[in-house]
Amino acid sequence: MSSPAATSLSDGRAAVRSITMPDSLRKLIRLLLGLAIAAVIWEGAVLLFGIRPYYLPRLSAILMAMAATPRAYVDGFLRTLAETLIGFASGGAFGVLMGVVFFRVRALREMVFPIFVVSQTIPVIAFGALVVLWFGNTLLAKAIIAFYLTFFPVTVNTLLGLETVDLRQVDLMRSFGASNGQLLLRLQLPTALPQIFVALRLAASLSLVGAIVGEWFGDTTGLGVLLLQAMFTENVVAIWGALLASALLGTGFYAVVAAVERRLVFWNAEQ
Amino acid sequence: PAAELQKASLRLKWLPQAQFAGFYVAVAKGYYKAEGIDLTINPGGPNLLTENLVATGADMFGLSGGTDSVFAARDKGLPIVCIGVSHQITPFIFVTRKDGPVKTLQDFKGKTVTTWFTGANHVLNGMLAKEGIKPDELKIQPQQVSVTPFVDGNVDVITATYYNEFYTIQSRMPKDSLKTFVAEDYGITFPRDTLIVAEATAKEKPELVKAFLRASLKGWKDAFSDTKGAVDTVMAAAPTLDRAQQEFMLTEVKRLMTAGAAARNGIFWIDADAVKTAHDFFLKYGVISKPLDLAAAYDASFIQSIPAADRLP
Amino acid sequence: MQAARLPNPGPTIEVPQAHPKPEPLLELRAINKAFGSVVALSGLHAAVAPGEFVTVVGPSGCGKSTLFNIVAGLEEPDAGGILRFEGKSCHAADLLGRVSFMPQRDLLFPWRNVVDNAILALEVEGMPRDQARAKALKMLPEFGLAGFEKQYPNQLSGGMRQRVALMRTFLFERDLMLLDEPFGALDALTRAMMQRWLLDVWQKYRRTILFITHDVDEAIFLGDRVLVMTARPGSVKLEQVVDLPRPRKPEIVTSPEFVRLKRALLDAIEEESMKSFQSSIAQEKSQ
Amino acid sequence: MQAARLPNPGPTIEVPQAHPKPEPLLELRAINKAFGSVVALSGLHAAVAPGEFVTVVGPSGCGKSTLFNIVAGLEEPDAGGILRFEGKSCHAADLLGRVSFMPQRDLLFPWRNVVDNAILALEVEGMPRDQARAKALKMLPEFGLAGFEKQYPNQLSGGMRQRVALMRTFLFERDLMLLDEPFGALDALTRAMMQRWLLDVWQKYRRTILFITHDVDEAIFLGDRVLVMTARPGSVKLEQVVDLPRPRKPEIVTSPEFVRLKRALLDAIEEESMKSFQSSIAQEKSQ
Amino acid sequence: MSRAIASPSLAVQRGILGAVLLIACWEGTARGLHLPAYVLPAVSDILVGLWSKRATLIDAAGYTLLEALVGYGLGCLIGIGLAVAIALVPALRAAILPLATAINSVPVVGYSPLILLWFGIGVSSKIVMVAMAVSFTILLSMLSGLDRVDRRAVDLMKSFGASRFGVLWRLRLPTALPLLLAGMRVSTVRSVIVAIVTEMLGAQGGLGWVIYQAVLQIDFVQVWSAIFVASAASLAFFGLIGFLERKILFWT
Ligand SMILES: Nc1ncnc2c1ncn2[C@@H]1O[C@H](COP(=O)(O)OP(=O)(O)OP(=O)(O)O)[C@@H](O)[C@H]1O
Ligand SMILES: Nc1ncnc2c1ncn2[C@@H]1O[C@H](COP(=O)(O)OP(=O)(O)OP(=O)(O)O)[C@@H](O)[C@H]1O
Ligand SMILES: [Mg+2]
Ligand SMILES: [Mg+2]
Repeated sequence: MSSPAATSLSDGRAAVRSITMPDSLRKLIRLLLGLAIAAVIWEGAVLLFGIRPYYLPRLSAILMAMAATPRAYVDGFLRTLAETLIGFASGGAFGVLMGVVFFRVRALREMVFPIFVVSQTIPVIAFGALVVLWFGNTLLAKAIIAFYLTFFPVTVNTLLGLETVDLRQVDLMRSFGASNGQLLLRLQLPTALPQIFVALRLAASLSLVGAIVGEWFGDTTGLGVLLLQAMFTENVVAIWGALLASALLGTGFYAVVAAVERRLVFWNAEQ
Repeated sequence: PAAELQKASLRLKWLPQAQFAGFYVAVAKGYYKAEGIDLTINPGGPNLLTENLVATGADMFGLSGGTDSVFAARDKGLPIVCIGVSHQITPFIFVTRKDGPVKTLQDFKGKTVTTWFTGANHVLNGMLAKEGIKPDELKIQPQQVSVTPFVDGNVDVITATYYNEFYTIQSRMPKDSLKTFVAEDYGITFPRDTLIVAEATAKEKPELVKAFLRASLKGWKDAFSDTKGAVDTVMAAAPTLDRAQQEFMLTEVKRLMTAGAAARNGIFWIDADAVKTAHDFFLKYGVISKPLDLAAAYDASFIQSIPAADRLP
Repeated sequence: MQAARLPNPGPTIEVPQAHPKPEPLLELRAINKAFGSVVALSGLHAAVAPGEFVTVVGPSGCGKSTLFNIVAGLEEPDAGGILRFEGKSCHAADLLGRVSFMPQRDLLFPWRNVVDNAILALEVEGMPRDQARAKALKMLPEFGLAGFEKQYPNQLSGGMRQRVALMRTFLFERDLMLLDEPFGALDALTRAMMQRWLLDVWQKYRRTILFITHDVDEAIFLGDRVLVMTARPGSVKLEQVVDLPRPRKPEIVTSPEFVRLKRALLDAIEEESMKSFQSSIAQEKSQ
Repeated sequence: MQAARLPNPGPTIEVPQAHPKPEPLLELRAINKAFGSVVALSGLHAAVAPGEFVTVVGPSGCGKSTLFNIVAGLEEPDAGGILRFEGKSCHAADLLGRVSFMPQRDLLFPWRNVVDNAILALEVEGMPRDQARAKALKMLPEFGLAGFEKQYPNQLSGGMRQRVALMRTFLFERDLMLLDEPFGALDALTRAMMQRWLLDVWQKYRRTILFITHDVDEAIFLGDRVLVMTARPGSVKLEQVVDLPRPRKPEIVTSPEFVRLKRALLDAIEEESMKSFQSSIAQEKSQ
Repeated sequence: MSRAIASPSLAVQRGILGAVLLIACWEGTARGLHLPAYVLPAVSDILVGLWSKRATLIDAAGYTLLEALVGYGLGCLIGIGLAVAIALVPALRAAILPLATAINSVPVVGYSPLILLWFGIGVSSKIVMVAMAVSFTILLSMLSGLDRVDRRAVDLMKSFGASRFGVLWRLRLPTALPLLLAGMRVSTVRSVIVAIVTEMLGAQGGLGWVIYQAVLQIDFVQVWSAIFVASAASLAFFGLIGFLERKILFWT
């Protein structure tokens, strides 16, 4: 984008920020406060009701265990993050692409779309071993599972979004002599963007599921590995540690996608 | 020189833990490199089958389930060969409460017994068969990850490995309150944790296989002599593990790996008699559909080619 | 100004010689258009002279938008009709990109600000953005949009949105402009403002305009000539020349001359609208 | 019919004694309403006699809907104003369920067929469905909906949907009916049909009606009295009694008397609309 | 949408063509390259295997479907209940929604160890997992459905004297139905998958258990047979809800 639009965007942003900053600060404080209260309730309930640690350990015990081996959690977090991101990005891109292709080529859509639906009824975990067989013990293998879970909702929503394009707007563009490419870039994709982002938010969670499940097939690092290890050594504290770490990753990633959505789909936000 | 290193991977049967300490030590100390192998250790896990990954060439070496799974794989036509056996005696035991209703194997009748269907079930069936008990006379249930149902008294008999669940149970209830049933007491042995390679590897790269065994043996011997250091090495790969449990595990694993024929012939020894007994048992109970060529399935030539001194613990 | 042509009984009218100007910009002869079993247009004749402001009224569903779609090149008429543009016979599709078309509703893109919406057609033509923007910025004050260039459509009032849409149409500089009920969604008061403003702009740029409306007052107030269409299948029922002087003041709507024209048009419309109302009820009932 | 009350300069008008009827059904005095910093209504006075048909016009955003929301009980006016209904002073909330309110747009529920949409208010009142349906079925022919009772809204034309919404309002039998631009979404021709039909129905049932519109012709054609509102903050600028005889024919819109009334109203509106047009631009600009 | 309905037969023909082509490709690859079953079994082998093990597979599918259906029903109830509670008591929104989002952003599989620990390896743990996965989707779609209501329609109802509950029952619930049902349709497939995945982590029966066992026995034909059955079951479930959706939402 050239400068005028850029300035206009940043202007708008600055204005928005100056208005919402105290608001977002208040939100942050409320969030932290909420977390603190939840932590106190957790700690208190375990102590008060004498819940046995292998059912529910104390929060402080979990945090201490995490602090004891920080590298494991940091490495796991980063590794899982990488897999999630690759799967998410490729799944998102492929999903949008297939959405556009299906939108354009009706015959292909009718032939392939049902197969896409069926593919989504296959439990990943059942053919995870096949992924290892085909793609080895690599980061790629995990990313592919994340990809597999991600692309479908994006395809569906892209298609849905493209189909909500106002035919009168299409006619308007055509009356200007617009080509198919111009139609797609200037009208159809922007129109579909809000719908696409709804799917991307969902995909953010799903790609993390894919990465974690993917790590259950013989990987050495990752939050999924930590989770599995904790599960099979019956180390409940470590289970919760891995769970908290993936909650952090999941919520964070979701928040980032939602923030990007607010930035890009600014025209939809105000309703 | 690094350029001449042969890349290879070892697929474990389970997640990283002291059960596999020797391999990790050998990697850490460069024993594989010294033999010209650049070895990667790939963990296993639920829903992963070492036999399958080795047969398809995804991994060159594998530490597979046990004699039972080697038989099953051969029976299904998977081209794998066993080149060594880790646990010379059955690693599973059946645990009950001393003050509970189960005093003898006969008391299993009508009781709730949980076990894994990954091989331990065969051990249970074998023991029951020796006592003339039919499996449908008791309630056999799949065993979940946790020992909590047993500790809470919801289950009468639970399956445990010496090195893992037995430890967890003991951490929850005193050892002297437990009673165990051991397969060997009933005259059966199921050697487990077998090292396998694809048939093609065995045929085309016998030197590589031997080199792998030599390096692994060195690693294990080091692990046995310095258990603390070995556990350090394992925990570098899986830092969230519980150190006390891992040390216990390594001690137990050492016992299993150096028991029976291994005491005389060294680690990874293939005890042809034990294999044959197991084979006949599985054939009798329909676990495998037809008799197998045991010489083809268990190739002891590799381990035998290594000088006895290097093998003995 | 041309002489008033009074109600013509038949649906088909011979037009050419009535126009003193030698060459109509647009000429339609015996245009038919059917959608499956629905015949939208049947035997439609019309001609528009360069620089003329022609308004079109007619009952809902009579085919006004269909007519526009044909002239904009979006829809081909059925075989047999003749379509002439700038003196040359052509297919509808040849007109794509050659007339500037403003459909019913403003149809602004919510993700583009005022300037970027206005330059949409220029961008499609391939003009570099900066150049197009500079051009649009110069035009803003005339459209009452000065200072609003960075606003997004959701920050504009209905009247301003319409002006942005009109500006987009104006920036797409073609000899013929088609405006399909551009003020349909506005309230009567804003609408009156917009009408006066449109006349100002038109008088300045003198483009040829074809303008659909449902509002008879609007049709008379704006047009050099009003075309009244028949109920479906649509054709031209009446061509009414509006011989009111320009510039026209708002007060004109209560002048006797205006009221007389309105009476004549309302009678014609009333007749057609009764037809279409009845047939639409009959049709709905049969579904 | 009351005597014509001509333009009154101030925004606040003393109303009571002007009405010959002893007791207005609805009376508003010095009503103010602010939304944060936006003052929608300020010092509004108005009174409606039983059985009267009062139409309300005014520039967009002047507070007409706000006024209706207050009378419908949906919004409380700011402290200080007086609201009297059936002779008794009351809070706005007391009016919930006591006037029948038809908002802008038809707002039919798509999952209910014609009859079930019509009886919505009766159901809320607690009337058994069968009884309510029977009542509605009897009324259908009068609303031009005979035979359509089982249709769903998406199977109806715009005009029919409006009639269903009106029927829903009529079935909720309250002395005062509030109609907020009920014909706003219709095209001019269907709209003319609906106006005539509404007058027929009103003459039969003689409910008191308060009717918002943007269309001056409509306001005069329908009303006993037209209230012109000022630009925001809204108050009553002018009360124009319409002394045209009833029943009124469509031709009346071109009668000199009608044109005279229209002129007077348009002048008043013009003034206000200029104000609101300018202030809306200023306001938008300042955001 | 309307275009799709316009030529259903052609669409169906193309769909079938697509399926046939895929199966032909699969069969061709498996047979042509002589792939062993543990890499990719041929479709024909899978179908034969499926037929020969039909009794076991049907039992297992019944077991899994039971878990999926009960969990699905429970999840729907919880999701709808929470959404309705939020609609009736707006103050609850600030309490429930952030918590729900946080819990939902951890993959369901992440909870499986704890759920297995708390509820055992029987049917109940599967039901809880399915209910968890389903209830969030339903809560979110139901809530956005309830929020989508036209304010002017609410005002209309209020002007008739309707109570908060009256508005909810007569207006907001019907308004929310389309989004709710869309959420329910998407959840069908997830419910079956979650049941299967949880079964694979420890169970006493079901398709997931069959798959797990078959993997251990290196019986990949059976793995794929079970997957086929699972797909068919999810598709049927999906189709059923889709059918109900079209029946219920006659007005869209
Ligand atoms: N693409 C189409 N397919 C089928 N029928 C169509 C199509 N476009 C228009 N029609 C039909 O042709 C007739 C004329 O439609 P058109 O939109 O031209 O009417 P109009 O005069 O513009 O009406 P309005 O005043 O309501 O805008 C209508 O009956 C309409 O239903
Ligand atoms: N709930 C609200 N909160 C804030 N401002 C409001 C609210 N309701 C109305 N307003 C403001 O009050 C003013 C009057 O609005 P109202 O809807 O009554 O106008 P109106 O006369 O009905 O306009 P129109 O003719 O466009 O329907 C407007 O400026 C509007 O923005
Ligand atoms: Mg039209
Ligand atoms: Mg209003």
